[in-house]
Amino acid sequence: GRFGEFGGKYVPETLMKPLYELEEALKDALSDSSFQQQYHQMLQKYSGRPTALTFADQLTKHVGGANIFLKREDLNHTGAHKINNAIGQALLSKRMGKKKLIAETGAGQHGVASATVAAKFGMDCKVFMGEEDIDRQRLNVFRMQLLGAEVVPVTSGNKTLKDAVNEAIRYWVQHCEDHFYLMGSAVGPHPYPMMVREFQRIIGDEAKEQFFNEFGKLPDVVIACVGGGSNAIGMFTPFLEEDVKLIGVEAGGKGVETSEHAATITKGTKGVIHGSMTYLLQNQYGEIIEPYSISAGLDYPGVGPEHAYLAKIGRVVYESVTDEEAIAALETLAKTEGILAAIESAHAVAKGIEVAKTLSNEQSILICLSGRGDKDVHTLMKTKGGVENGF
Amino acid sequence: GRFGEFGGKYVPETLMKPLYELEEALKDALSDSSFQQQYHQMLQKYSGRPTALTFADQLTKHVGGANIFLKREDLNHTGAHKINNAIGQALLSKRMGKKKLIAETGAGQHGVASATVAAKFGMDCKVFMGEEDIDRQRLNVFRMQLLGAEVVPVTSGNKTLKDAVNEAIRYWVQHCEDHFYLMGSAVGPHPYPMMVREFQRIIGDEAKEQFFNEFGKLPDVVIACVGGGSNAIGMFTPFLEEDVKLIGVEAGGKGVETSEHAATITKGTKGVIHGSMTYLLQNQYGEIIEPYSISAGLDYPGVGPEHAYLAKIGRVVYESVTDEEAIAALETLAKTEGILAAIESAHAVAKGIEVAKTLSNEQSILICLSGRGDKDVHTLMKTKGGVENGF
Amino acid sequence: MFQQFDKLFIPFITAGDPNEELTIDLALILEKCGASAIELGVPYSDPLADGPVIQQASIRARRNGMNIEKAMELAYKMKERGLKIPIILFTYFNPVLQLGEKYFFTLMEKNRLEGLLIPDLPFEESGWMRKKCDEHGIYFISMVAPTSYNRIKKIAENAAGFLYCVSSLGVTGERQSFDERVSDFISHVKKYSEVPVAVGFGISSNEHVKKFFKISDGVVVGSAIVKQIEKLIPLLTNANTKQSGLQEFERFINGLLH
Amino acid sequence: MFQQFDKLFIPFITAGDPNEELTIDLALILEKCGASAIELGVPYSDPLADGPVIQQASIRARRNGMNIEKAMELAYKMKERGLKIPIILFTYFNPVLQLGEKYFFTLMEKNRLEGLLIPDLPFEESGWMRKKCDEHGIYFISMVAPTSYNRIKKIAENAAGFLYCVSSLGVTGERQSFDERVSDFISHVKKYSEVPVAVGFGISSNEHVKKFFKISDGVVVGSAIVKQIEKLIPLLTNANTKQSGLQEFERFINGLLH
Repeated sequence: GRFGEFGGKYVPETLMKPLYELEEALKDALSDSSFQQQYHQMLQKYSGRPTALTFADQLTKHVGGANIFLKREDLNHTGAHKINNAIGQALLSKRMGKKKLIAETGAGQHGVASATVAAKFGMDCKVFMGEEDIDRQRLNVFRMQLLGAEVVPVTSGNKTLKDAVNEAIRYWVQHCEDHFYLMGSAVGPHPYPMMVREFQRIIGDEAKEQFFNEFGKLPDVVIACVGGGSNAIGMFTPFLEEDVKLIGVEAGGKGVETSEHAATITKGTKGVIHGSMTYLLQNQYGEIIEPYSISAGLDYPGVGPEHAYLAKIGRVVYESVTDEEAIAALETLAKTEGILAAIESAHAVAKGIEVAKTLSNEQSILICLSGRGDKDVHTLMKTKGGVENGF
Repeated sequence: GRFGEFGGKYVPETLMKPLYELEEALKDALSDSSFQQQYHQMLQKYSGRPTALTFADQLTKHVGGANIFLKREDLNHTGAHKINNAIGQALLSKRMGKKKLIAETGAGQHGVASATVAAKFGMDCKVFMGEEDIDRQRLNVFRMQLLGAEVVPVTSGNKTLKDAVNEAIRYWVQHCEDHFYLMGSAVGPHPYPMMVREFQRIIGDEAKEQFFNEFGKLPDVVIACVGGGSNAIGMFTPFLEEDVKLIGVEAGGKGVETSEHAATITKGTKGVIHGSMTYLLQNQYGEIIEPYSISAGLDYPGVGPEHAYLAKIGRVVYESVTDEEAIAALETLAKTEGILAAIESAHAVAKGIEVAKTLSNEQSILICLSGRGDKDVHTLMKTKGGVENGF
Repeated sequence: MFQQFDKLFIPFITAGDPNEELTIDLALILEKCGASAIELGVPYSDPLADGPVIQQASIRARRNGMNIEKAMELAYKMKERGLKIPIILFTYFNPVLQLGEKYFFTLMEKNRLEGLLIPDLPFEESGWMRKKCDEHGIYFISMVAPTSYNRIKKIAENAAGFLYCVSSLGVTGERQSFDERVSDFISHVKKYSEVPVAVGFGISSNEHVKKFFKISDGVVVGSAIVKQIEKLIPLLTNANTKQSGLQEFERFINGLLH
Repeated sequence: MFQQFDKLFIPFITAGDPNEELTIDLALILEKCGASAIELGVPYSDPLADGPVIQQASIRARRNGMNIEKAMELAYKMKERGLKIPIILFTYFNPVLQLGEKYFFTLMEKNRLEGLLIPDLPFEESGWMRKKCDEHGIYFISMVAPTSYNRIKKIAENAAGFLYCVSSLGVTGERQSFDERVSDFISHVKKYSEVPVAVGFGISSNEHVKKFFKISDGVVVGSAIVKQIEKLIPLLTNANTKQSGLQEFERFINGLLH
């Protein structure tokens, strides 16, 4: 349950058993071809995988430099990579005989994905969500309710994602015998980070194969955004052993030199959050600092422990992109490619544009477009001043 | 340019030449394998086709009766079948050397699809949209602007879709030499209804093949919603010659016995609208009556002329579903399948549920899920009283 | 019917704008000023060949309850009030269709209408209608546009009454100037036409009229006249000022022509 | 340290709730009432093993500027004020980690803390910490839960001070009643434990205390006491009523125990 010095199971004693059970069940499932088949069939026939690998020809032309390719996780059912993991975990939960799901959500994306699979598998679903986030994301709350999930308002702490996770864990401690905690990112105690990686590596597996089949080689650089880091770990995993440069992009918010960012690896220190040893944003007493990013999906004070490890050993380079740079990249991508990316994914695009300029047109960059930006149009409108301002 | 007594080119003399040119170019393109390859490659690598064929097992169980299958056009880039046609027409426009697109839009879906392909192909795009609709659909207006399109407010008539089409045609009449009119549905003068059918039949072609490959037979019933009717004609076309019952579902609004509906075939009479002979909602003097549906995409006073023909010869049965029935079906689908359908598509689902009950579990119904419902969440919230009402 | 004039002046007015009575008054003034025929527009819900000026007139007229049937009756009333020149009914196709062939031609004849112009019924779609018009002795006015090219011959050869030559791309409405190619286009059309060729769309000044009187057999003036009517509505619809409004209109038309 | 008592009563209070001074006053009363040790809680930003009552106390204490370092100094002040019973620092793992091993144990020793309880450091993660505690003569308190099953033996055999037996699933906080299986669970735990077994989580009434005094070696009472403190804040924080507040607290504790 460790990635070097990172990872582990820093949880109340009560949760040790469900975590061991989960580990066991996961191991068993992953090596069972009928489970694998079920999982892949759901991905294909329900979520629409494989997702496309799009050559961003217009963006490439606009930027000048390396050829830019996009792995189109935005084309998944519910609009992001989150569903890959939700399907995997829900299938596992069913296999373990647990018909009640618990999930946390920040902006609501993972909540919607969880509510979605709960509906499809005929399961109950409780989604813990900070009251602040409920206020900011009423549409997603309504979507979850429409899908039959119960959205539980979290009033503890800052009433945001971090507290929703705390509260979900608290609920799980009490109900671990018949509930399955469907965690949304590659964070939390072992085996969650590993499990989420295994259910997200389909992104990288597909992209690698698609790219190789078309060009007979691998891309030179692979880029993904990192909040908790599930899309990134899914994308990077199949490339770890290859001679490919990997870049994780954190949310630089208003700048990593300010106090308003979510650049956990870049600026954080080692510690324990949500049951896992990793990098996090904290003060000298180990109290967690609320992060900031315009992107709700990157706005997490910790990061998946495997990323902490990959950063430490230098296999993946983690850099940051500010709100402003991400929005500019989102606009460029929209105008050149007709693709409205999630603000999360736009962080990866921004870095991709930056890197492409430094490379030749014989080289290629693969960017994980983790989700679509429909959910962000409100935020963008506010940022840009809306229709009236002739935007 | 005729489907029996329907169709034709009822347009100002000025447009005859661009229509002939278009007809010519279309014929040429459709028989050119390099064009076909370009079109199919874009669908696959950009829009994510083939879209999934999902067995709605939970819905089937819930309803009892025939097996229900969903053709998942909601998984397309931009969230609906509209993009199939937009890609096709934009490629044709490029082939004709016209780098400026004109489009009309009601709720904004076709506008977004048009703006999207314009961005991807590096073309200019003007989207005509009624002022009323602009007010109701600010998010989509913003999306189009984000994609680089110009949204032209239409102040004539009732300031809705019908008037946007009028205004787009007026603009086209003046600029037909270097502009391409990218029509969003299987309506308008010849060759538009035929062209849109050819660019949408991918839906039916894929679904037919997917179903046959899996089950070695064809579905018993195929159902699609009908506004202008582009997703329906695309779905039906490959099944026309087969022994399959085809049902088109019109928007019954508050009931076809009231004056507030958009059930053009069910309640309309023969006449000319937007350059085509078809059924439409009109008064005794041939003045067009503004239709009503909760679904912005079905809220059109006419219908594609081929549907009028298929209704007349009895090959397709056209029925209607009310707002209330559609919303109920949307909720049922969300709760059983984890799929949030567009309200348009929910009309087809409602009819599918009704029909499934009358069939045995050896029979199958294929429903075209033309688009996703994210765009409708605001409308649903209003209808259901929102989060607060404990919905 | 039109060959007897030197140059044709065919004004367009919308039936019922600003009201029935005034439409007749205005038609009589147009005749007095030398109009060769009146193009009487049926207001429609979706006038997609028209620019904003005639769209607005349509809205005003429909608010007054005007429709195709009343518009046709209005032609009869004009004749009753003494109008001598031919009246051409200008209407979109759908209203005609809804009246039905038989009733429509009954109304045409009963109301003494001499011509019919349907802007959204191009040559290819109008075979049947041209034949019916022939049978009923009604001129079916055909249009040719700058984009008509190789269809010009066919259209021109089948023209009745006069051939309506669309000056330029676009919908009805005023234009500042015309493409230089318009002369070539008109002379090309005249080659094939056995009936007079009148130019319309955008003709809005004395200068325009003179230009087209030189190179064609006449002009159709729509939006410029309708816009003038719109401007005069306050005067025209007040009993005390109506006469001066009509005089003003007459001055405007004379200014346009001479 | 704990074997000398008949039955253990280990109360939990949050450092700095309602303020430092009162935390000491309350600790002294708890000792007077017969507490075997004080569990001194370090308020934390993310107390994920705690229910709402202790979460709220954490928030109050953090608002007063309390942190792990100050909490440890508070233990020293308690001893200075005459507290004799052992003090067990209750803290989440991350604050300990941030102080660093060396500095943390320096503070433990300097501030005369006898025990350490880290609710999110289960057996498998605590080897190193248990060893260090041993070296520094500090009792590392281990917990077992109803879900510990086959891990009970290992945990119990390695326990120091006392073994904290979690009464039931869930976070800290009062419970109305306990699952009947709790007795079996406790006797199972006692089989392996060489140190006293105290039961915690949800013990909130005299009835509960009596029940667990019968079947175990003692009780840990947290939320019930913290809730009482919360209730008494208005009295306690007013100089005029502070004494009656403390008396009220004493009555409450006595009522709980006898």
